[in-house]
Formats: sequence, C-alpha cells, structure tokens
Amino acid sequence: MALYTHHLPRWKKDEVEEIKRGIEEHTLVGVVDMYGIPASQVQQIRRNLRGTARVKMARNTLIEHALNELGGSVATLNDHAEGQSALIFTNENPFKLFKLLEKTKTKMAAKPGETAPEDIVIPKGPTSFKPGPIVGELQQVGIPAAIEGGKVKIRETKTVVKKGEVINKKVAEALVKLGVKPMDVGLILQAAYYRETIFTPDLLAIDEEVYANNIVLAAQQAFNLSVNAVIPTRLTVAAIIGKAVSEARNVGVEASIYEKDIVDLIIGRAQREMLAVALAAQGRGFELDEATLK
Amino acid sequence: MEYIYAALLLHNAGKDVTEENVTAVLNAAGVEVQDARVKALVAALEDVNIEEAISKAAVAPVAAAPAAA
Amino acid sequence: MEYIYAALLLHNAGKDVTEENVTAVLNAAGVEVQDARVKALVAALEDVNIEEAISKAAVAPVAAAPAAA
Amino acid sequence: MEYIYAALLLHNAGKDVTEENVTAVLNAAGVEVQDARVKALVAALEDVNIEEAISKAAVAPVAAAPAAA
Amino acid sequence: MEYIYAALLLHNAGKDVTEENVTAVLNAAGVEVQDARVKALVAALEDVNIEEAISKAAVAPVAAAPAAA
Amino acid sequence: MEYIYAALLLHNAGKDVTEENVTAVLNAAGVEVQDARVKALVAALEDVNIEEAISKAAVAPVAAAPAAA
Amino acid sequence: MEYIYAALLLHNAGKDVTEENVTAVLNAAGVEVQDARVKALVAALEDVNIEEAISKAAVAPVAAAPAAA
Repeated sequence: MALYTHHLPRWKKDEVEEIKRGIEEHTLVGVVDMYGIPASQVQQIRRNLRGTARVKMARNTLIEHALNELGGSVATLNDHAEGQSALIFTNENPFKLFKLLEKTKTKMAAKPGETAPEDIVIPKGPTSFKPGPIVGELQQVGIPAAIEGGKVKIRETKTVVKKGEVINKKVAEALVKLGVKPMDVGLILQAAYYRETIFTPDLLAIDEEVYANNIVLAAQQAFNLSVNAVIPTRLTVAAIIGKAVSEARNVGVEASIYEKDIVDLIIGRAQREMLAVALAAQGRGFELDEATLK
Repeated sequence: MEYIYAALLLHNAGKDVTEENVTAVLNAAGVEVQDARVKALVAALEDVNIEEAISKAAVAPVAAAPAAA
Repeated sequence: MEYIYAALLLHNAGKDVTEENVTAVLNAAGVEVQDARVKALVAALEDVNIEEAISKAAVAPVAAAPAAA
Repeated sequence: MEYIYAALLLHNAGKDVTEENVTAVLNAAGVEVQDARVKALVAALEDVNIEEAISKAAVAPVAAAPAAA
Repeated sequence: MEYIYAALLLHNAGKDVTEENVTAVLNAAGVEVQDARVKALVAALEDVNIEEAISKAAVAPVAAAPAAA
Repeated sequence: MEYIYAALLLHNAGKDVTEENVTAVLNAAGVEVQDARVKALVAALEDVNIEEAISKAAVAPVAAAPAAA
Repeated sequence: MEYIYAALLLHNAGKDVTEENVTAVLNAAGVEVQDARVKALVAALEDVNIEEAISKAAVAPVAAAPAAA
C-alpha cells in the first residue's frame, strides 16, 4: 500500500503517517468542514475540544493519501472530504461528537451575502453611540434609530432580516456596528467513521426526545395489546381484571341485575334518572317536594 | 320523590302515566296520595320526553357537583 | 329498572323494602312480577344503606340546579 | 358478582346464558347456587344486548370505590 | 376474557385461582381449555392483589381515549 | 412483557407471530423461553387485530405500575 | 418501531441494550438490520431513562404521535 507515498517528499510522508496514526489510535475519525472559520475561532474550538477530540488540518490530497493507504472501509471517507476539510479524532461515539461540535459553535458577525440562520432582531433601547451619521446609517437599513438624551436610541424592536434571507452589505455593516453576531460558526461534521460504519449528519442528528417518546409509545402499545387481547402479564393483569370487572359492572347495571356489589350503583342510576325527570317535570309546573330539592 | 318514582315505574313497565295509574302505585306503596300533586305531575309529564330525560341521567355525571338547594 | 324504582318508592315512602311490598307496588303498576328478581333485589339490598347509595348518586344531573320553590 | 361473572364467562365463550349453564359454571367454582338468583340473572339478561352493555360504561362511579360485600 | 372471568368468579367465591380450578370452571362452561393460557394467567396473577385490582376498577370505567399507533 | 414485545416486533417487521418466530426472537434476546407462554401468546393473538388492539387505549391502573415483567 | 421494540424486549428481559444484542434480536425477527440505526438507537438510549418512560406509559396511555425511529 506504500504505493501512494513513495514519491512524496519527506514532510508530506510525515503528515500522512501522522494522519494514519491518528486514525489507528482512535475509535472514530471524522471529516469536518473548516470553511469560513477564522483562525481565532479555530483556536477557541480546539480549546473547547481539548481532552475529548483532536482536530488535524491537512491538505485534502494528503488526507486522501492516508485514507487510501489504510484502505478498507475507512477509505470511503474520501467521498465526504470536500472543500476545506480537516480530520477530527476522538474515542467518543459519533453521536456524542456531533453534539459536542454543535455545542462548540460560536456566534460571529455576518458577512455580506450570507444567509440569516434565524430572524435577526434588533431590540429597542439605548445604544452606546453618540449622535452622528450612525443614525442615518441605521435608519437606511430600516432600524428605527433616533436621538434621545444625547444618545442614539432604537425606538422599537425591529426584525431586520428574516430567517433564510440574504444579509446585504449595508445591513451587515450596521449589524457589525451594533455588535450583533447572528452567524453560527463551528466545525461541521460531514462524515464519521466509527466501528466499520460511515455516519452522515442525517443519522447523527438524533433527538433523544423522539426516542424517549417512541419508548413511551411502544410501552403503551404493548400495554394496550396485552389488555385488549387479554394476554395477562404481571404488569398488565391488574388492568385486565379491572377491565373485566368494569364490564361486568356495566352489564349488571344495564341489565338491572340485583347483586350486592352493584345494587348501590343501580340505586344511583335510578336516583339520577328520578332527578332528571323531576327537574323536567318541575320545568313544566310540577312542584318538587323538599326532599327532592335536597 | 315518590310521585316521580311512581311515574318512572309506570313508564318503565310500558304503562301510561295517568292519574289513575300513579294513584294506584302510590296507594300500593302505602303513600297517602294528594290528588292535586298527581294531577300536576301527570300534566307536567305530558310534555316531557321521559326517555330522553332518563338517557341524559344515564350518562353519569363526571365531576361531583354540590347538590345544594 | 321497575324493581329498583319500586324499592326506592317504598324506601322514600318510609316503608320496608320487603318482597311482599315490592310485589304489591309492581302489581299495582300492572307489571307481571318475577318472584326471582324480587327476591334477588331484596336480598341484594339487605346489607346496603340505601340512603348512602342515594346520596352518592345525588350529583346533580347535567341540566341545572333547581330553583327553590 | 359471581353470577354476573358466570354469565359473562358464558357469553364470552359463545355459549347461551341459560339457567342450566350458569348453574353448571357456578357449581364448578364451588359456589352454593341459589336458584332464585340464577333465575333473576337470566331474566334480567334476556332483553339486554350484552355486547352493548359491556361497553356502555353506565357505571361511572363518582368518587372512591364502595367496598360492598 | 373467559379465562379472566373464570379467575374472578373463583376469587369472588372465595376459592384459590389455581390452574385446576380455572380449568374446571371453564370446562363447566363448555370452553375448550388451552392449558397454556391457564398457566399464563395463573402465573401472571401470582404477585397480584386481585382485591385491589377490583376496587381500582370501580374508579376507572372502561371506555378511554385511543392511542395513536 | 417480553413476549408481548416479541410479538410486536414480529408484527412490525411484517412477520407472522408464530410460536417458532416468537421463540427465535426471545432466544436471541437471551430469554429463557417458556413454551406455555409462547403458546398462550400466539393463541390469544390468533383472532386479534393487532393494529387495532395496539391503538385502542386500555385503562391503566391508577397508580404508577411497577415495571415488573 | 422494530428497533424500539427490540430495545424494550431486551430491557424487559433484564439485558443490556447493546448494539450486539439489538442486532441479534432484530436478526432473529428476520429484520434486515441497518448498523447505523442500531448504533443511533443505542447511543440515543444511553441518555434515556427507559424505566421512567415505561412508567409514564403505564400511568397515562394517551394519544401520542409516533415519530420515525
């Protein structure tokens, strides 16, 4: 397999070896997209991941070399290494890593032409600006700025850009001035190789709540099936008995079967019927006696 | 309430709720019958759909309402 | 329900709910009495506090509260 | 409730709820059978659609369960 | 539900809910008894307080909301 | 409840709920299979519309049930 | 839901919900297992209290929308 590296210069060979070691020494290797992340942010992310995951930046060609040299299923990661990729090594499972990377995302100022990831809202209230051309600049992009008490103030809360809309140059500049950082920036996991399987983001973005809800649903279904199909288990036999008893009581009351256990229920029913008819009769001029009124 | 029970008994037995029938039932139960009340009851029930009133009651009330008066 | 109405009528009238009394009331209503059901009813009521059973059920039926009259 | 359980057992098993069948079931359960109760049971069920009555939830008791015998 | 009613019948009659007794009751009802179901029922009831299950049933009537599948 | 879950799993996977299949699933889960329970399960489900039985809410015991098997 | 049923089956049988066990159960049920889904299930359930979820179901079987699993 050395086939790929024999013609590489020394430093490149070292890089490839380092990548291979990283892959071999960890249970998981992922491909992340670094596009558009400033160096300072990368440092921050590295710090946040320290002890859990290591980011290895390298040229795509070298990554490709390393993966191909290792061969086997890990080489298929190549299909996911596009653009400005880096590798990430960790011993966590891919779901944990995905979540971790979501958490390390930070906010950044928007560049002109970027798409708003959510509604960009400017809250009303005072700003730190002194009166000047800033008022006009803000007003120009639809932000209701005004001068009040020697300060620039936003008169009312305003949504400047809706989610999914492109942020134009003027708006981007205004947002920078206001210190608004609407962009989520972080490592985006494009694929992870873990235990012989490639995981893509659609598989990794799991919602525990959905699983928990499905567990509840499955348990309900099992409970229902057990009771409705009368398959007694320790967990459900009490409910099945309850159902049988309720049904027996219903039949007993409906059919007026005078048995000790339910005669009080039948009395109750008769009493309610009497009251219903009594009230109807009262509405037609029949005076009820005191006992009934009670 | 005796008067109402008498009427319900007759109704349930498929008999007409007439003054005569109500009086007979009440007498059999040893009740001292007041003719005026029997008249009032029979007149009142003439316009009442007993079946419907009963079926409303059969759908048992859910929450416990206070039965003060 | 005729039998239970008869029993409650008697109870309300302050009479004992005996087989004889129940039969008499039902007869007066023109009901063809089945002795077995009367027996069963009276037996079932033996240990039951009718007053209590009534008050438990005394949750006002759907309609409305009666205006004092 | 033994009598009612016996009736429902028979009904569920697709058998007729006759005095004879009910008595046989009760006997097998070691119950000392009272003929009058069996008769009352069978008579009461004669005009009732058991399937319908089962699901009718006519009971809906108000508060805590009564601990009748 | 035949098997359950058989168990309830026995319980109400003050008898033990054993495989033998359940089978006897079901046989008397003309049910072709499946031993496996009797065994499963008796096993499931081992740790259950039937009396409690019955009294709980008094509180919660049968009909209920459907759960989506 | 293992047996119920095995049945649900097979049903969902579009397989028949046979004794053989249920046993295979339970075995794979490391359950010591009781033939009688498997038989009882399969017999009970024979005439049941599982889809319907799953979604029709059964009344749960009032208090939180202990999750014994 | 097969994956969920498999997990609950294992849980109820007192076994660990591992990739290996889930796969074995699903295989036995004739399900064509997708490794990634099994891994996702196991990872997701790591943070889910199955016991608690089950007891929730036992208390209130309410309508719930099924989501893909």
